Amino acid sequence: MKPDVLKKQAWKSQGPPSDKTRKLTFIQAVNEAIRQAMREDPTVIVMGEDIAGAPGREEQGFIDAWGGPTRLTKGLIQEFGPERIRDTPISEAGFVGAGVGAAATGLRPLVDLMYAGFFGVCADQITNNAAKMHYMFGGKVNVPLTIMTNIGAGANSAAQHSETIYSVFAHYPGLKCVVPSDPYTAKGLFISAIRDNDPVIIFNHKLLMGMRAGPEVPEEPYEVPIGKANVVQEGADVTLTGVGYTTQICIEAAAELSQQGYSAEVVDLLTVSPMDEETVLESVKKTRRIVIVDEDYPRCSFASDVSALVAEQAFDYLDAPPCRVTPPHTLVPYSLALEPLFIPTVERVVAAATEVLQ
Amino acid sequence: MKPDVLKKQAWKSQGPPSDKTRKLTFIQAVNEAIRQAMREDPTVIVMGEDIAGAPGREEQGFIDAWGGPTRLTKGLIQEFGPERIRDTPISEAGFVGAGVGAAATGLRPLVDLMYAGFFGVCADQITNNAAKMHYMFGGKVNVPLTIMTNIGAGANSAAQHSETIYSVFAHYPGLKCVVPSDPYTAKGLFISAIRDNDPVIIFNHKLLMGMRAGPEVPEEPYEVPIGKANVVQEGADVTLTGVGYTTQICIEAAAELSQQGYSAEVVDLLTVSPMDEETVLESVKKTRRIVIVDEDYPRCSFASDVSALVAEQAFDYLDAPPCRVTPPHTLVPYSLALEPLFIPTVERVVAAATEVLQ
Amino acid sequence: MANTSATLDKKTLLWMYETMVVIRKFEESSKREADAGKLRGMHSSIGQEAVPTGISAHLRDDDYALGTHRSHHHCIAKGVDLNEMMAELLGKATGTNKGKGGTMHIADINKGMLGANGVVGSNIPVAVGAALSAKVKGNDSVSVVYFGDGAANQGSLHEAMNLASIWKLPVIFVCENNRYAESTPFEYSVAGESVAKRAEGYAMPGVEADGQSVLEMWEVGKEAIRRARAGEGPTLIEAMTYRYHGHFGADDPLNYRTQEEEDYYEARDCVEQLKNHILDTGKATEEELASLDEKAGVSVSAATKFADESPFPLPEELTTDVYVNV
Amino acid sequence: MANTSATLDKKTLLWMYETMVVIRKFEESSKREADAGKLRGMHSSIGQEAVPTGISAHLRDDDYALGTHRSHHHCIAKGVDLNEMMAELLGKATGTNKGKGGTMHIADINKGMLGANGVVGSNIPVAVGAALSAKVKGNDSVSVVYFGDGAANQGSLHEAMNLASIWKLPVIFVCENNRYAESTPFEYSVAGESVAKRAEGYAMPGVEADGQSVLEMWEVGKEAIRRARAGEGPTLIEAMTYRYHGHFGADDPLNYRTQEEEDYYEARDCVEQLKNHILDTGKATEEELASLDEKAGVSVSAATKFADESPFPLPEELTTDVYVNV
Ligand SMILES: Cc1ncc(C[n+]2csc(CCOP(=O)(O)OP(=O)(O)O)c2C)c(N)n1
Ligand SMILES: Cc1ncc(C[n+]2csc(CCOP(=O)(O)OP(=O)(O)O)c2C)c(N)n1
Ligand SMILES: [Mg+2]
Ligand SMILES: [Mg+2]
Repeated sequence: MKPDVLKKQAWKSQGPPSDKTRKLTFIQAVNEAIRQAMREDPTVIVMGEDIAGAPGREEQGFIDAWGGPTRLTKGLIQEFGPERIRDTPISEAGFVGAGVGAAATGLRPLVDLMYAGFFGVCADQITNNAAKMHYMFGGKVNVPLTIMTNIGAGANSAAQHSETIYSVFAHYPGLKCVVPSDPYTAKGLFISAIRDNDPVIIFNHKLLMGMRAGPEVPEEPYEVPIGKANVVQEGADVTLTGVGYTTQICIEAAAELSQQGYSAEVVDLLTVSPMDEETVLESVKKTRRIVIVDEDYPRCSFASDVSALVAEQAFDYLDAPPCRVTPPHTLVPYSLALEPLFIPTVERVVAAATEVLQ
Repeated sequence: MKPDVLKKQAWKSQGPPSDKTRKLTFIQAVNEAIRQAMREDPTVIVMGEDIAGAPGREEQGFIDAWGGPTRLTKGLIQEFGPERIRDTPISEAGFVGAGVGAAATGLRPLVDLMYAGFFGVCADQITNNAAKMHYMFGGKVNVPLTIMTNIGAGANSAAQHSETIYSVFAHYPGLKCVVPSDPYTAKGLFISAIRDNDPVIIFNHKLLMGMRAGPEVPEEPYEVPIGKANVVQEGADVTLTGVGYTTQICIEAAAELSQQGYSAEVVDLLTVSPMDEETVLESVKKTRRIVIVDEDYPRCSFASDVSALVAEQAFDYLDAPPCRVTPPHTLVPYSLALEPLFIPTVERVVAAATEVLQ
Repeated sequence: MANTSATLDKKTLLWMYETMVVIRKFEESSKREADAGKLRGMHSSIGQEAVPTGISAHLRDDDYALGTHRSHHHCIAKGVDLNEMMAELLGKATGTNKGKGGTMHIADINKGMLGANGVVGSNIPVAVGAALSAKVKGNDSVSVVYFGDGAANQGSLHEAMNLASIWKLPVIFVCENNRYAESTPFEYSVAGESVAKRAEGYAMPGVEADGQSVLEMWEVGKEAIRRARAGEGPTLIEAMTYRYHGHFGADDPLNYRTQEEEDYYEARDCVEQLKNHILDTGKATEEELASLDEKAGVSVSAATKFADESPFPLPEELTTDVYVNV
Repeated sequence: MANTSATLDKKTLLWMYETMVVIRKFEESSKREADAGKLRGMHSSIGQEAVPTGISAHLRDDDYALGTHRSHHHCIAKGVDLNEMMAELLGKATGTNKGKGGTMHIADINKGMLGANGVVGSNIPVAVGAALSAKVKGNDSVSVVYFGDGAANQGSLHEAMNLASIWKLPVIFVCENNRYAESTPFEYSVAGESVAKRAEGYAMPGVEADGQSVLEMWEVGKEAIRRARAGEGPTLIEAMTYRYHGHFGADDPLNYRTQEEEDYYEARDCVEQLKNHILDTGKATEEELASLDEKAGVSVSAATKFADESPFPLPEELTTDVYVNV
């Protein structure tokens, strides 16, 4: 999976496509992305539980009661109506499967899977149909399906509602997986994903939802390319890689490290599959050290992939073994006293970096 | 996940527990394991589609029509009856879930999931209930559930019926995953799994089913410990790790390498989760080179884990970067002309070993 | 539905009254704790007290109950200790689950509470397994699984009903139809607008019951559990009920339902109804009931105090209980 | 079921006859190829020809059909090219799927064949999505999904029926009840022993039909497809049929069913029945039918020859088509 020439160009260096930029929250940025994608293409529809809310009660004066479990789709039903903003029963296998079928027959469905852990009830549709149809059918059918889902611990929701399991999806050839790290990348990745002709899953971390930081968000639609990592911050001594929320952890850790006199390069991986191997390898060949920060479970994970990639393809450049900062091989605990110990923290990243820098 | 003292003892060195050993096929060995486990413990039951066959037709003279899709359970219903050998409808979420509930309330169910890819329709029961109940319930409920399932390409069954996706299961804390490589390990791992108090998934490779090779199989019940790899063959120049079917590939590759004058150590990993890190590290610290052979998809995989482990914890011992021999990031093709290109072969392993040996 | 309340003895009536009052007070207290920031993600069961209470009146400790994300009432009705429950909500080491599960996962195997479950529909097959255990072991325990009207559209229900029916397992499927799944009205999401009616396709009785009447719940529960214990197979009960609060703390239900509708259901409040029935039939006096109210208040306060004062789990608990044996 | 065969024109009757004969000969040929080791894992549809034939008589290329592991008959009835189908079975580059999918995954979007599918029950929600496409785009295409009696116990069917019903989607759910799922008899696995009856719980018509009578399949198909095109919503059809062979090549069905039962169904063979009907009603002569038999034989032989002589895919095809764009 070599990134092609196009992907080699750092997309950030092209600059924002407009001067009309605003500080939006992550939610606002996503909402705008979906709205614009729906305006530009009438085949885009959205499905999910409570993505509008109070379905069927327009006559009683109720509409858009929820606007999505995390309000990502708020206000869309007023513009696009219930045919395109479609509330579903709690039948994920049913409506994700319907998303696959709709995608294979000319629509571009965006389907909301409330939490990534609910993958369990619709895994067949994602892994056996969405991921495989294009290949099994000899390339003759496309499945331009986008799934958006919530990930992450930090809200005391316990083991079933706090998973960050993009590694599972990335395991399957045929799926693309992207993880926005701020409002800017969220808008761009949503637009790229919806326009993409392959099934793409977008993983939104709970803790980023209210976030307003990062680059300002241009008004018009723009793409953040799928398959391309972003060097958020250049550095010379050590590479810190983050995904989604952990990119923010890495940025903070880099600031602390700089106070200790170390120059850390922060790579925001952004796409879990296909992985941008080149950007990671280039960075680590320069810094000769890497700390991989990820909130997903450690076994058979994206973090393992990055570590293995660097070990295998930049072996001679490394001054220290690759180092992963992930949760331990455990589930997400409920207690306020335990949950913070699960999530990678700035302190743990700084400590790991300091160690590889010895 | 450090292997404890017990696991450190190489179980093979204890020798077979009996002189009464036979050349059994993989199927026979598994069948015997299940039979013995059921004899020794009346709470062991088996559930699955067609595990006996012709259910409800005893009166018409039909019984045990199939004995399991791969005949692993043939003849058991005659001894244990339909209460304990329970044919199911095609409702994997239903009967795997029932397995979880039965396990949590005092039975030791062995549930057959015909192919690992059917995980899709019952993933919720495995990942959200089986894997999590013990933890979420504060350690107060055990789930001694065993799932057996088929993996592997090589039978022209195309993308949905040929997957080797143990990496997905190993990703989830709370699950144990074992992969027998021959009749001897099959019998021992089945007995260990059924007796184990955690949920264990046993992955049986299609191509091993008729196999009669490997150590002879003792008559009485014995355990192959979960969490322990086995050094099948000692060597000095390079470590080859295999899992299940690829262990056989490694053994053959080692023979070829020896003809070329290289001494390869073959490690049969046997347990995918929890991984026996120690045995791998010991071996690689000795040979200073490793080729990791695995048929699962390469991304976020067990092979990545082994590579990352070695890179991170044996960095200073390595004379060459770790090397993985896996399928490319693609699905399993149907055509007789393509499928053999998917599976790791002896030639590819020998080539990889030769390269790291340069 | 024949009203057999006349046949109900005082003890049962008062147990049901007290149980419902305890549930309500527990939920009021847990809401206060949530509002104070001590827990998050709580789904209040206020309004639905009668459903598990009427059913649980027939259950023993060696019967199983399985719940949902909204399960405090199921747990209390099944006899789970209030102190341990409240401690669990606050993530304390003394909680039912040692603080690891929280509000959506309360379990107490000794009381037969096999766990609440945060994945909608997920527990339904698990309940079939508990019933299978009873059958294989040859005892007469039964398994009750609660789920919402929203959960009725999960495939797991249908697989489970089919399995339980062909194997004649002692399962009671109890749908708490509170008319909403989050903001999604029942009449939108459930084709045919009846969960009970679906039972017929699986050759099992499907009974619709007034979930605001604990007497009616007691009645339908009695027959379903009798059937199950007698080896006659499963029953599906659709209990028509209502949640008074939003789906979770921050949800304002008036965004999707009317004040009139809320008033209608509150006017038929299950606790009030039972109170009136007891007083009308002279089974107990105002004072007796008031003393039960007070007793309930005392136990809930004590539970809250116990929870507040309990220690948090130690850091090493993060990685214990992942496996029984490593 | 009113027998309207009298109203059926000769053209339709002969198309159905020819289609069924082609299916049978195709399956005989593919079995020979399988016996010769050129393909594995084939599930023969012999005996079930009438089901998709009667339905497909009402379908257009822009209608969708979705199948199962046993789907050669669905594909042929939907008009998929025989040459490309047989080439696909042999894993050739000229196959419908370029040799990548094989017997369980034949698809041809131009003919509306949206794919066979090897996971039992998996295609049912996908069919709902195809119907949703039609609805959103505002055309009158319909979506037909075939599945077995065994698949009826997958939760996906129930989720899909509910969705299709509440959204009034143009889906026709066709259960091919051939009485067995592998070796598991229908009467063991399906509680209530009727798939059609389950439709009622989802507020849609559930029709049981004689799947050995193509005339009856034509009849029930006509009404279901009319309903769907008219926006009146989905229908569930349970077609009672029989597979003559084992579940797959190596399976001996006499391990789980009687010779009498086989004889009973073979005596009611769908091809023979239609033949007799055509001759009895004088819609065509023996000679006309014989010439269709021969024509079918010729096309199947040609397809087999085409497949045999076609090249295998090139090695690089292993990794193409994983993504549309990388
Ligand atoms: C599989 C799954 N999908 C979605 C959710 C999110 N969710 C939690 S509760 C809920 C509504 C459940 O409605 P219902 O079953 O009627 O129960 P109620 O909340 O009314 O008690 C939803 C959609 C979930 N927890 N699990
Ligand atoms: C989810 C799933 N479970 C099990 C299987 C294995 N399997 C393949 S066909 C089959 C029987 C299907 O029976 P039915 O639906 O009646 O179709 P039929 O074979 O009779 O046409 C089974 C169990 C599968 N392919 N997918
Ligand atoms: Mg509800
Ligand atoms: Mg069948």
